[in-house]
Amino acid sequence: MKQRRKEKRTFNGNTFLLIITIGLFLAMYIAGMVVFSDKGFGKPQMFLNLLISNAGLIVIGCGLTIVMVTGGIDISVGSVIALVCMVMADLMENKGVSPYAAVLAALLIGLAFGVVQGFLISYLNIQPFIVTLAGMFFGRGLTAVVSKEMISIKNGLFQSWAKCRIYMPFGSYSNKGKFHPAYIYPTVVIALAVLILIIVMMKYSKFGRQLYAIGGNQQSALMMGLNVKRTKFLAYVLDGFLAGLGSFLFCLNSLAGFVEQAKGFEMDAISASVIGGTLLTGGVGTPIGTFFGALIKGTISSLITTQGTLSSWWVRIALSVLLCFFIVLQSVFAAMKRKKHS
Amino acid sequence: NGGTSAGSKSPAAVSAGGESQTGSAEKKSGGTVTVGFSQVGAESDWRTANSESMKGTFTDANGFKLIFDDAQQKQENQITAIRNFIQQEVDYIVLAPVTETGWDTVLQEAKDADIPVIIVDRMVNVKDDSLYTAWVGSNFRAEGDKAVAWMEDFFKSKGRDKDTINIVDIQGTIGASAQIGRTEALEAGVKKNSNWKLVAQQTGEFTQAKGQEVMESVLKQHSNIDVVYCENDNEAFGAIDAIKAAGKKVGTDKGEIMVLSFDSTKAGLNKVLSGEIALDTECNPLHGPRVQNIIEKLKKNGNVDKKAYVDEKMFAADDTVKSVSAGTGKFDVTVVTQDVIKGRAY
Amino acid sequence: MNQKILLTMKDISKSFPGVLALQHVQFTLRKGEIHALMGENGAGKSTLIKVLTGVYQLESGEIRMDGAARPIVNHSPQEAQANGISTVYQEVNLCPNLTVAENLFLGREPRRFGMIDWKTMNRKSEALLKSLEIPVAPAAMLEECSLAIQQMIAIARAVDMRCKVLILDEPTSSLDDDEVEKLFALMRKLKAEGVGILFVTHFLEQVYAVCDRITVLRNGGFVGEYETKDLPRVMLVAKMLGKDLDDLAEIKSAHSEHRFEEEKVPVISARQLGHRGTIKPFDLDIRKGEVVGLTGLLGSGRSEMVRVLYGADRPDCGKLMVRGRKAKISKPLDAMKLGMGYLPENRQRDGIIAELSVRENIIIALQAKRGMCRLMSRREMDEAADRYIDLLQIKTAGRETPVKSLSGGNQQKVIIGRWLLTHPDYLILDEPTRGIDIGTKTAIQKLVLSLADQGMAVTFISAEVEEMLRTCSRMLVLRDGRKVGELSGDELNQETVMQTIAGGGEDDG
Amino acid sequence: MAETKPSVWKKITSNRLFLPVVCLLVVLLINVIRTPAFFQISIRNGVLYGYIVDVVNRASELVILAVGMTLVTAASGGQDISVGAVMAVAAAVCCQILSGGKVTTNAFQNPLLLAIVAALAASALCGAFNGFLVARLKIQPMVATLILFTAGRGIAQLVTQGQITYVRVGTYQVIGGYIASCPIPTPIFIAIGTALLVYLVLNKTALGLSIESVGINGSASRLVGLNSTMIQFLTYVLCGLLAGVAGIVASSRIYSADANNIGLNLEMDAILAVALGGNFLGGGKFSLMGSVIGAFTIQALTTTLYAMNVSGDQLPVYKAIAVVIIVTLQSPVFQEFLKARKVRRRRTAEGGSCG
Ligand SMILES: Nc1ncnc2c1ncn2[C@@H]1O[C@H](COP(=O)(O)OP(=O)(O)OP(=O)(O)O)[C@@H](O)[C@H]1O
Ligand SMILES: Nc1ncnc2c1ncn2[C@@H]1O[C@H](COP(=O)(O)OP(=O)(O)OP(=O)(O)O)[C@@H](O)[C@H]1O
Ligand SMILES: [Mg+2]
Ligand SMILES: [Mg+2]
Repeated sequence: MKQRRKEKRTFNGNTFLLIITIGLFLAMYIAGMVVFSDKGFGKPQMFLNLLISNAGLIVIGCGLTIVMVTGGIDISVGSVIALVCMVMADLMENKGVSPYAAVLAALLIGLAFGVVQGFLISYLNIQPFIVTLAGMFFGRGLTAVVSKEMISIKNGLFQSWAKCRIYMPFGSYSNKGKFHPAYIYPTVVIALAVLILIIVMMKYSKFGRQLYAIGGNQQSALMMGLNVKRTKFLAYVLDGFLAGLGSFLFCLNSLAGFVEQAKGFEMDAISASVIGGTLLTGGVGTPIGTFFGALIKGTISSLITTQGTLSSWWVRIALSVLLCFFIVLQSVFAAMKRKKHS
Repeated sequence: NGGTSAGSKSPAAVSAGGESQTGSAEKKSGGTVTVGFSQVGAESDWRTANSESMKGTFTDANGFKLIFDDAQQKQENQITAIRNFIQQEVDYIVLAPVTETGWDTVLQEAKDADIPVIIVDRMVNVKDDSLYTAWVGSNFRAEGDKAVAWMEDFFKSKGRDKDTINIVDIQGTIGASAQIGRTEALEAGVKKNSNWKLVAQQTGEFTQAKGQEVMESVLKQHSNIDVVYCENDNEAFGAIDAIKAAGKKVGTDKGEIMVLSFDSTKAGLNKVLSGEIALDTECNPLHGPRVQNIIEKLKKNGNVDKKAYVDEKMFAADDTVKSVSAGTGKFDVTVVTQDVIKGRAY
Repeated sequence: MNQKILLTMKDISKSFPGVLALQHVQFTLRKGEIHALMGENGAGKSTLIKVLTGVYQLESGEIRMDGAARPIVNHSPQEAQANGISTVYQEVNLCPNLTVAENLFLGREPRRFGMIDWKTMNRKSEALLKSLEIPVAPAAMLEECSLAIQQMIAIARAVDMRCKVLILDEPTSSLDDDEVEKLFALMRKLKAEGVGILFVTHFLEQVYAVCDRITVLRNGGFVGEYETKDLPRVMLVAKMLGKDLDDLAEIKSAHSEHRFEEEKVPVISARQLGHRGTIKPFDLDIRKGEVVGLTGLLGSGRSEMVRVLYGADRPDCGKLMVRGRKAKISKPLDAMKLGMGYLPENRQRDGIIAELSVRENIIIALQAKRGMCRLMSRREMDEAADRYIDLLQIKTAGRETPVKSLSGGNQQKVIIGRWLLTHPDYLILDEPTRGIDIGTKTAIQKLVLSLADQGMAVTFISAEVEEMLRTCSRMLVLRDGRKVGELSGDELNQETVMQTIAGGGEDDG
Repeated sequence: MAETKPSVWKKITSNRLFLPVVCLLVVLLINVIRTPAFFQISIRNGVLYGYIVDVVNRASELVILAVGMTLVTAASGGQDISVGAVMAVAAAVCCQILSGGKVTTNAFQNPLLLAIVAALAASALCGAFNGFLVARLKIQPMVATLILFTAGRGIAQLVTQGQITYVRVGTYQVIGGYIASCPIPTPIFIAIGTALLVYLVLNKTALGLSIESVGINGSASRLVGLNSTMIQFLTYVLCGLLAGVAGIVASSRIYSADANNIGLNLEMDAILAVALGGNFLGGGKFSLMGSVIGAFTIQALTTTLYAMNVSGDQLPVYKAIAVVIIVTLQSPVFQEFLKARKVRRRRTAEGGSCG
């Protein structure tokens, strides 16, 4: 008696956006390869460099995605990087601690930030922005307390980690005709492993789905019998841990600790996440999106570097024009999708 | 903006890289040389002058192709840029590092790709010295030492070398090489002269606004300040305003507050001329011709000095102290006149 | 009656700033019974439930399960669930960004090797949805489902959890008769399995159809517990209101007669108006003093049709004339300026502005109509708010109380007040009586008729055909986004309407 | 119902502004103990002189920004992180016009009014750009404003050609300094004037109510006839405009346009001010006064720490601790906890008297 409408949809709106994002990324990268073919943009190493430079960003972006999916935010990550790098450098260079212990310290610092911020946010119900803003101040200030000077990490073992190359079976020929095999650093392997782990967790674990539920409607999640506070707390703890781990990767890339390190990094991480389709209001977002968000940001700056004739201010403007173009395009696609839908 | 783009032709520049003009003619026949330059950013006038100097030197007309990258004060951006330069297979990499530390990995990559790296401005602190070919830049510690030596001589000649001298240090951005060198020099000076007292030390982040804010606060706590040691010109401007607003006088006499500064920008020298800044120690940004000089030498497989300090002058309001000896050498003190200011490029 | 006692609540009290929501309330639920909780809007029904499930902290009193000696306190819905209490709250509480299947299984997802087994979950959902005849795919996003579907999903979720106590707080308010029947069948089945069901509704017929026992609350106080068969309707109503209600059936008779002075020019007339994807082009004329009902099955497009009229959705074909003049309505404000008013169906999403006070919620539409610069004076606002609080008997601690702390029915009244205040010529009411108690419901119906008498044109949508029959002078029937019939005069009876809805009617087009 | 008349004390404590004010007072109290000279005000050179004057004076830009940020937050549930950069743009435009393109000037090359109007127009344009992205294209505020956050200083540098442009004219310094013989710094007038003006506009028109309504429930607001898009757009334009005002004040203080440093990191402080004022960053109901008080609290904190001789780079540590304490005190959960404890204590006391 009743007319039934079967919904036949292979993917929903958010998956659609993700596909658009990936498509735009590919389009941009390929355009770069065509325009700058003479400047080595097409080399496989150029792409791998994108991963190498952004290993830390990918890991930290994953952490941010987790908290952003719950409707929160974490703007302390830049400071956590500075603090972790500084502490690691200080431990290894001034205190003679082994790199293993230093890595442990890095993870513990991240975890500590996660625990404290998570507690304030989920159990005391203080706004995440403010808590992590305080965390940002705190981390940066504490870095200066540890040391005001730059510390260069010269520890042999640590440097060997940083310089250990993993060669790929492919590569490219230089202008002089020499073959250079492409390579990555261990940081990339770690970052990709974390990425896959978090993707699986977000999609296939109870905890992961609860994060989405809370972000979608916290009140409902509570009424549906989820332990909202604990889940949120754990989200921040995990985010803190990933921030610690990401800082370690960052440190392997930069091999130094100093007060001004990674200033503004939180904005990079947040925008990577958002370009990848995460909503700041919560409930929507995937680590895979964040991964592509990071690659997109990397590609944009890579394009500008390769271009190489802009003056400082034009670099900033060009960066944001590309960013703007990208964001607007995304929103136009989203709007089209919405329109078609309703 | 005429002042800056003419940078490469300023007197200071010529003194360092005299043969640059002739060298370029010959370069054209040998094909263009690609230079990748990773600059810190455009955070100050000094930096802008530095960039302009590079751009003015490595022009197509001179036989160069410059790939300029602005890192927006982020080390990680510079590391990425250098990797990019390597993939572009530039002939030379010029690096003005944001920080001294953390260059081991990426410079190793450059070395593996057989690209010589020339460091400008700040030094890099790497385990293996062979990772870079040459360095050109300022010695911030020496700058500080010169200012301190001048101060010692000045007070001696005024007969105040036994009086207590209360000094305020308005530091630069914490962790910047310039801040570290200049602060160290002052602290060493305070240690050496038992009558000097460092009554306050606070960062003004190299900006006028912060310099002013910090000085305002310091003035409310201490009534008998003799010297304000500002680690760049902008901070000095702010400090001077704060001092005046508090109803005190800037100057070198007893009871007045003496302002020392660094950089010697045009604006700074104007303040020296008017007597508000007692001593302004130069920090020269015109590195373009010097780097070109090194590249020319490298092209001819010639030897280059691993480290080349830029000689920097001192500008004072009066000639109480004619020259100072600090560290390794003796340095003349220039008394600022209108002509001196006219001759400045930045 | 020595059925085993499942749950007892004794001497429960709860207060909010300025309100004593519950005072010494008793409630007992037995195994295998359906127990109705009745009371006016704001009587404290939802609050009692929320205290039971740990959404609100208990202030005094005690709760026992299974006749156990030790009282329990649920600190959170999670604990309540663990104690075997499963709940459908009055406002749909699901996550819009998740799929239907996830909403059904959130917190108890089927897993394999510790990982969520999506395949099994979707399969199970499919089966569950099918068994309840909910026409939606498990993989659909919840936010894309209509409110009624969402409500049914919430019910499905609650009943699928194996529980001892099932609580349904006004689950039927947006369901049509078919759905309600399905729900009842399900409730009876659970009852047979020994589940105790607490059921809140404002529909008396439903109470008498399924409930074994009734507990009545009034003004936060406990009135009594009765066997359904011992308590005739009039008595029940009297218990709820604390007084006798004047007869329900009478309201239309006096009025339906002077329906003839039809004016030449309709207030609203739509010609081939439509919105791609949701509503096929339709014609519609509504004259002064007329109450036109829209009826149809769930999702037949009633809401969509009025949204297009009001400009909430921009029509993409056809034209609209207001008082004979062609009108360009591109946004709701245009419609308001032309004298229209629209009470939306989804109160939470489109109606209340939760954190604003009752006063602000009432005056906001009039204020918007007047424009930015002409701020209403404070006195004017207060007077308007007080007038409608009084007229609609809105139960609130004061006019400055945030509207979100009102009971569901009272929130609805606030929104009705908001539109009455703008004195529209044409008022669209999309399920205005949802969640409204029996006393006020009649009052609202009367109000609608008296407004029509004063010359207002009204479009009335309701899930209750009976209610529409009582108020409407003409009814449009929709099916699948298409207008399939128009009934008036003698055709206005239950049977014909049902026939037309179901598609047995001969007049298509 | 047993309704006792709420006592005066209760009325005060239940006021939204109660906690923000208390926090400000506590910060000031710490000063009385640590730096007795904090409240001394004297007249030097014919102007007011003292720590507390500094606090109020230095807070001016922050107050102006916080006002704009409050509106944006209320209407869109997000923050405008580009305000610092927009300040730099306004300053650059203003100084560049005044100096007529030269790096430094000792006389106005163009009328001051023209420069100010142009600067404000530029900043309002920036605000409009943000507003368009947020209100029209429905891009999340933080991301939309990220664009100008990155580009703003670039644009400012483009305007000044990477130089710090100096306008060494006494008249220009009035805005950030003193009017003729008035002992009170001009920025204080500007800040209070702006806050008051915005307050009046919000409360004498329906704008305030509309902003709250749109921020709480955009779709419901549209259905009652409010133009949600327009209102959101307006708040962003206003926020940009106010950032421009703040930019001119900041630039006048140093009589120059320092594209890199004017308003640096001020956006974070402005957001913090909004939160310390007891406002919810997710939008909806707001209190302008609260944000203003929040701004003063932050500046008082900074000045206090300077006065206590805390090293500048370690200052954030203390600031963070203070912020956490303040927001914890204000957090409803914590207050609930306190209340519950009080009730429990009262109950045990009563129980004791009975038994
Ligand atoms: N969170 C709250 N804050 C303040 N008062 C509240 C809150 N929740 C409910 N109330 C008040 O408690 C009383 C009882 O509300 P409740 O929601 O229990 O009514 P109800 O019986 O469910 O009514 P309805 O039939 O309209 O749903 C009402 O007066 C309401 O205003
Ligand atoms: N937000 C939405 N997104 C997608 N489709 C929707 C949405 N809301 C409703 N629909 C669909 O539009 C169609 C018409 O729904 P509408 O709400 O107008 O029906 P209705 O007749 O008013 O019924 P009721 O109000 O009783 O649910 C339905 O098929 C419904 O599934
Ligand atoms: Mg209720
Ligand atoms: Mg409907």
